[in-house]
Amino acid sequence: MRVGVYICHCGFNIAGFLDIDELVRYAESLNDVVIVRDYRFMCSNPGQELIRDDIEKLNLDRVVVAACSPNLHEATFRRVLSESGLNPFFLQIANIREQCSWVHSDKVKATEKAKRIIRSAVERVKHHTALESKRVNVIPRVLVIGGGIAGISASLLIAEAGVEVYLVEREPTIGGNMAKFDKVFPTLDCAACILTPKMTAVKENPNIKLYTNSEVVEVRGSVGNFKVKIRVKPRFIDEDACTGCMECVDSCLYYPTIPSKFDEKIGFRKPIYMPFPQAIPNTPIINPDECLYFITNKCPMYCEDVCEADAINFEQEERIEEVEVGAIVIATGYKLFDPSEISEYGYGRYKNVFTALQVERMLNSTGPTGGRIVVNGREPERVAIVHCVGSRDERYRRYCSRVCCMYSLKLAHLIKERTNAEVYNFYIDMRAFGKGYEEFYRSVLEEVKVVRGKVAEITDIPMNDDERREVERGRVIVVFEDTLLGRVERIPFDMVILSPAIEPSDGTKELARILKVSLDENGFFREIHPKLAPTVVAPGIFVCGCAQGPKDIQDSVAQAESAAGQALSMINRGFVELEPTTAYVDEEKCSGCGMCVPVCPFQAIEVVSVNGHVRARIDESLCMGCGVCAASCPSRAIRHRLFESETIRAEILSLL
Amino acid sequence: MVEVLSESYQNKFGYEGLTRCYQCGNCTAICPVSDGRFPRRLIAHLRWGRIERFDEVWLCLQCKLCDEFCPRDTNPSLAMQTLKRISVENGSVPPHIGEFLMNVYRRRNPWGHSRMKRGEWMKDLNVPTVKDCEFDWLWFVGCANSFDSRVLGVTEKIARILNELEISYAVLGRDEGCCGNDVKRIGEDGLFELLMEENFKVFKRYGVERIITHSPHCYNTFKNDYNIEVKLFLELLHDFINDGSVELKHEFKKVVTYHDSCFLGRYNNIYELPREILRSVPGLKLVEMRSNRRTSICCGGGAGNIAVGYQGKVQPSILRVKEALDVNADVLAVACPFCKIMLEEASKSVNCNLKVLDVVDIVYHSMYGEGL
Amino acid sequence: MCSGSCPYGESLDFTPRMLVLMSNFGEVRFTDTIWLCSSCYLCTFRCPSRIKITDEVLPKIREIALEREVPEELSRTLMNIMRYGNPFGLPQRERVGWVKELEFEVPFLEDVKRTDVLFIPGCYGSYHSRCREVTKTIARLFRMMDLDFAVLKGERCIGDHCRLLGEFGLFEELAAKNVKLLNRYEFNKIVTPDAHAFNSLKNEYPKFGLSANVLHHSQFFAENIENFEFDKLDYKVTYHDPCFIGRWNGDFQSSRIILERIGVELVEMKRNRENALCCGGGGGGIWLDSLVRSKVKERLSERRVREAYELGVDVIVTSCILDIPMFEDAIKVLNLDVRVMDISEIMMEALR
Amino acid sequence: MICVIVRAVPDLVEGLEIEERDVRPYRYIANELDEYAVEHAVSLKEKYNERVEVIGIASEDAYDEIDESLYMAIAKGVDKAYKVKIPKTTSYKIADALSDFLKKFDIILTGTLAVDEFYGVLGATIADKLDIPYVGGVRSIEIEGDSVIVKKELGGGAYLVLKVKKPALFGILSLEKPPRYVPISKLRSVMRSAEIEELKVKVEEDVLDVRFLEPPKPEVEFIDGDPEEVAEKLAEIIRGLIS
Repeated sequence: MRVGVYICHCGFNIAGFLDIDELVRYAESLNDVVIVRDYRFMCSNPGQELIRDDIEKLNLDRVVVAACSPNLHEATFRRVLSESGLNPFFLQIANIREQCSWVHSDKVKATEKAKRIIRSAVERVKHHTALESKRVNVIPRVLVIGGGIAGISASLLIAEAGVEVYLVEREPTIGGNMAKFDKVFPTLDCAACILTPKMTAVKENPNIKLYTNSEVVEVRGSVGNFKVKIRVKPRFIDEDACTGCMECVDSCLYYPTIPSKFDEKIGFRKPIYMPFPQAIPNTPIINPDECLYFITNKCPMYCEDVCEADAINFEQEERIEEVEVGAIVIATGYKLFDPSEISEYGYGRYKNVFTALQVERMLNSTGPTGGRIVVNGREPERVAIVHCVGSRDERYRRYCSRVCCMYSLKLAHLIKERTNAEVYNFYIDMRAFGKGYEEFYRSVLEEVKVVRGKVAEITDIPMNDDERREVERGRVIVVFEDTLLGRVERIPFDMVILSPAIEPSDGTKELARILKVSLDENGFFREIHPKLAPTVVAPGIFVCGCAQGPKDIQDSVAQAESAAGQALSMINRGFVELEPTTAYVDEEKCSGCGMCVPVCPFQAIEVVSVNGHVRARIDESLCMGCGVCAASCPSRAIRHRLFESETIRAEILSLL
Repeated sequence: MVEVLSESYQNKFGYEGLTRCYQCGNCTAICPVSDGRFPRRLIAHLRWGRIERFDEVWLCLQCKLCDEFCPRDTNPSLAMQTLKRISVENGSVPPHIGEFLMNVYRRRNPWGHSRMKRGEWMKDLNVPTVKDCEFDWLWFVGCANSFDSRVLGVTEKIARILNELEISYAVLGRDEGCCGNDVKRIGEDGLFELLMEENFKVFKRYGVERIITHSPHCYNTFKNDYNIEVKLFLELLHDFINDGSVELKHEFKKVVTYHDSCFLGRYNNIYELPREILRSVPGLKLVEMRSNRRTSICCGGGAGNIAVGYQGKVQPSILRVKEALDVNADVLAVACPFCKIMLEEASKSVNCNLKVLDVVDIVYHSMYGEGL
Repeated sequence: MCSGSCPYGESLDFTPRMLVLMSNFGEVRFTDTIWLCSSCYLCTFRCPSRIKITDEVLPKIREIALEREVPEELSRTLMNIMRYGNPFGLPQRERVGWVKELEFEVPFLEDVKRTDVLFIPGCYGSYHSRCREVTKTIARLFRMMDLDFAVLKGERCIGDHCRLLGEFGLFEELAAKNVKLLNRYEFNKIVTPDAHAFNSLKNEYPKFGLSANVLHHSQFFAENIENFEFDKLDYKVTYHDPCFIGRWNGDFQSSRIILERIGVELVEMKRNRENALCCGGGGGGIWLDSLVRSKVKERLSERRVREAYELGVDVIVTSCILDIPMFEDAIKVLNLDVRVMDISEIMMEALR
Repeated sequence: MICVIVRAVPDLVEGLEIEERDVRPYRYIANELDEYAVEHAVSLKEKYNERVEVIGIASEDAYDEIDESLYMAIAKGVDKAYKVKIPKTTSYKIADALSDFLKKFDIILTGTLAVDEFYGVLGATIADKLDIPYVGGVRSIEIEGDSVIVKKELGGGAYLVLKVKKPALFGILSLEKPPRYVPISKLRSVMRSAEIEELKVKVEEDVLDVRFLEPPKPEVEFIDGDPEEVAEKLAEIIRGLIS
């Protein structure tokens, strides 16, 4: 065998720490190694050229690249091999950056470790066999999960390219959280003016099949070929027949006493309701857990009487629809952290304390107060907005929720505009990072007071008579330290708005399980690489919007369209290449015990009868090469391409 | 006293830079006399609309150095002036500033000298007064140049130069008041207006249209607050040197460094004029100190501190003298009587051989070969 | 966050935040408001960055302060602890003086060598006349349970206050002595009514080689509540969460279980559980009364008693022995009509 | 009620013009110690909410110039200002003339002495006429019921603390903190709005002649020369003095 070893300096990342000359000398001494080269950036064009030349001139048949993680450039170097006429799988990457130069402090020992890593790669690569990539056709349809602004944007872009989209939304209407807003920063555009045309476009686009009040319950298959089950919950009103006249809602004899989820529980609705007037589909919904017909069966059913379109159908039942798609876009968005967990802020205990979304609903002209800010029945005179509630907090959510600074400033501006109240913003760091944000911040600074300091406590326990009077007026006292002045202050407020952290929507974990993708430490979908593939979660599964991490509308839309582009690019190509590093069954050894079937996370294995013998069979288009089956097989009948026992043994032995 | 203002607090203070401040602390770090409590922290107080008694505000010399370093054009010095104004309005003024203001109010000069004696310096000189001649220019002598023995020599030299150049000028003599520049910087706007009205009345009585002055303090306020035509004596000198009317014959073989007066430099952007004059003196070697031009530090005489001396722990004048010594200068040239007074004292107190001379002194020496 | 949370925040010259900054920069400045901290742990508990302000930052600065300027009352008390092993300056043999006041005999561990429950009343429980009543009540309850328990003659001050005051040397000395003594004998668990002693024994003494099951008496009684038959008491009570039991050791329930079992009407103060207000006695606060009085408008104990009184309760129940003198003093100062009882005392009352 | 007596005195900074039978100041100002008395009265007003009135006494020449000081007193917080024109006269006559007006006050303050009255008897004389106690050299005043507690300076840092029953008259010598500053804008607005009531009192003129007795000039001799010479001469002079 003729092995070439290529050691990358990676600028100073590797060469600044490891003794490259020593590594070169060592690699040259290894068996079968015919050439060792080092270069500043092996992944660059001249670096690749080195390998190409050597393969041609020195007739190499195996290549080891000692560089960064294979996640980054394995594909690059495989391409180099195949362009030079070598099977791309005759490559092994020795990771001497992430596993060596970056993580150690002793240069000599680290160099020693790098030597071992290179040696093991050389030994391993000799066992590599030639593999062929397989092509799988891509079904030219896309599933979009979540109908917020990200999901809508992605769906529209894909549909406009002529590709069919299934848009699945859990709520009775699309629009997501953005539909709750009144205005958006930094331009102070009306949110509805931006969103509702897009929602209508979704409804009207023939390429989009909209499933509201629905959930994805099962996903099988793999990239290019997913089989998806969607549970469509009954709405009890026929969407096609309904004209959206709202007569049924008006006629319902139930008083509007149920806290509306859409109105963040500050508004009330009936059991039959439309979340908001511009909802898409423009059809009310009946909640069977609240409707008298379902609970008592003793309802005069005025709604049915008044409906001239005969759209009301109490007999509707839940149904499961199955669709087949080539790609999936996750756009499940976010929910707010529940600030009642922070007991010192008294959310839920004091009538004066609201979340930012509640105030968004108050400010919205279609909201429960018709756009008026009301606390205890009157307009507030002094309002506090508390940033970072639960965000950047080791006790609750450690990450920065990114949008709170800006939306808090926006709320401050809107409240100032509507009520002329005195507004205080309490921040820890003001993060105005986007285009036009700093300018917005500056303009808001002219009208509100910003205080640097995290609010410690919101209380109604007065310290003196002045405070007692304020508390009796229905105010609460906010205690904080102005850290710029180094002084602890207590100020009474009529209204306190908490800007809670953004966290993944309910059901994110469940969806991750269904899609077999991983979540990051904060519960958001984990992208493959933050820079190289920020929208890709797994082959054929893309993520956008707040499902991937907190972000504002601009970024959500941009990412949604990027995810849509990824999906379209795949569909346009028509096929995907599958990694050939799959498992296969040695039918001689297989006893057909079926141990492997339940452990496969991709449902790729079934037990079939072959020539009268029961044998396991692996559908290699579904296999993702995780190796669980190979490990579980008691008779070692399942083997794994590129991870044969001999290969791994050679790798391990040479490490020792 | 604490005042919480709910509405339009910025208008009330008449200081618009307020909301622009993002509390970076550049101003505090750069301020040579700050003890860390101002200006940043006081701007935060202003932002809050909470005004209390801040004694540290009187440490501020209104030298405007912080303004040069402010990334947001907040003009911290203006904030300090605003706070001083509020303090003055509330009557909370430290004794030394109160004395300064009372002296200016009662006697029209910071030292409390008799007004009768304002013209005494010209007893033996042939200086025309407005009462007895026609004139083009009014020479506004200024308080320091009229009273303080440390700079009277400069006044006499200016008089001789003006006379010899046959410039049509006159002085007000006993009728001259105080220009009020530092009164304004202290924030005593009432007194400033009083002085301004009075000065205008006097100018009108004698038909004054144009003013020459040597003091940058007078120059600044006449130019920016009175809006009257005013020329710096050094400008005049510069013109005459350039057109050859003034001949610099005698060599001045010294290493000279020039200290920028705040009111010439940062307030009025005059950095090069005195330097050009100095360069035209034969034999003179001009060197620059570590902080010069925009970043020059104050002498410590501004904002009412000239009469009793700067009260802070850090004496900027001493810092300045040390800087001059660092560049091995023989002479520290100044263009402001206040700077001369402060720096001369500092130079004596650090006990060094550094001579503090006005630019006029040097030019005079070069013209006549005497007077040092 | 920390500074705003601090119940004495407004009276501090240097707020907790500034102390953290100082210890980061390594430049320490302080005034005598440094002694105001009563180690209620609110700042530490709420810290979004989980900085151990009460346990680490503050004591380290206090350690420096101890070398420079110590309030007179504090130096006297620390001297007493050093010389006599208790803050009162009373003789060591008096520590078990309360045993003689009982109508039955309590064995000494020094004599019996082994026991089931080792009862450590702590300095206040041993010397302070009002707290001694609690100690005796607990001993009687143990007796009713037919418990095999014993007390120590030779124990020294547990020293949690010394640690929080930055007197690390003294704390280490006390801890070493106590651990040495404890390790000489056999016992299954330690029960103490002193929340501060409890905290130190549980969280700090293991560093000095103690490995014992430490229980607070409220926890012990809550576990053994089935052994008692109570008559329903017609009291309206409120429960004060001691900082060291509640916030810092996470036990909000034990005393409430007992109270529920007794059947009194329990009303909660506005600041309860993790937000409870400190009695002001911790971190040496109990010895610094005149300093605290000179620095703050209203002491924490007064604030707390007033808060409880406004609920219209008959009894303020607490489970930390320090709270009793603190609250009773505050009640006298404010001239209120309300009783303060330890959880064991209310148990005893319900048993009669 | 508190009354402060403020006298107009020659401004010594501006100097005097000495004539044959008169001494003419260029300018008059309020007596400094009387201004201190105003300061004390205003702090008493702030502390105990007492009404404070001020009466300015000035000669014909100073009659206009006293206004400024009275307005300044009003700007500081005095409730009412009067002024009286007096001819050249002695303190005894002034006391005679004012005693009627001053009867209604229970605390009367004035400077212990004035630059034109170093023997400091005005206060004492008035007190005598009113038959009330007088304390001079006062540094601080506090009211306690119907008594007044004053600190009297004894010199050398020593104080005497006295408790005096009201009504009483106090001669002020010093202040505990420097006098407050009055913003000129406030002063000017007071000048526009407030009025000074002119008190018509008949005062007898009994000073006819003011003469300037020039003190004999001391003989001063400057010794020039280098240190040795100077020392020599100096030694000689000292020798002469001793022998």
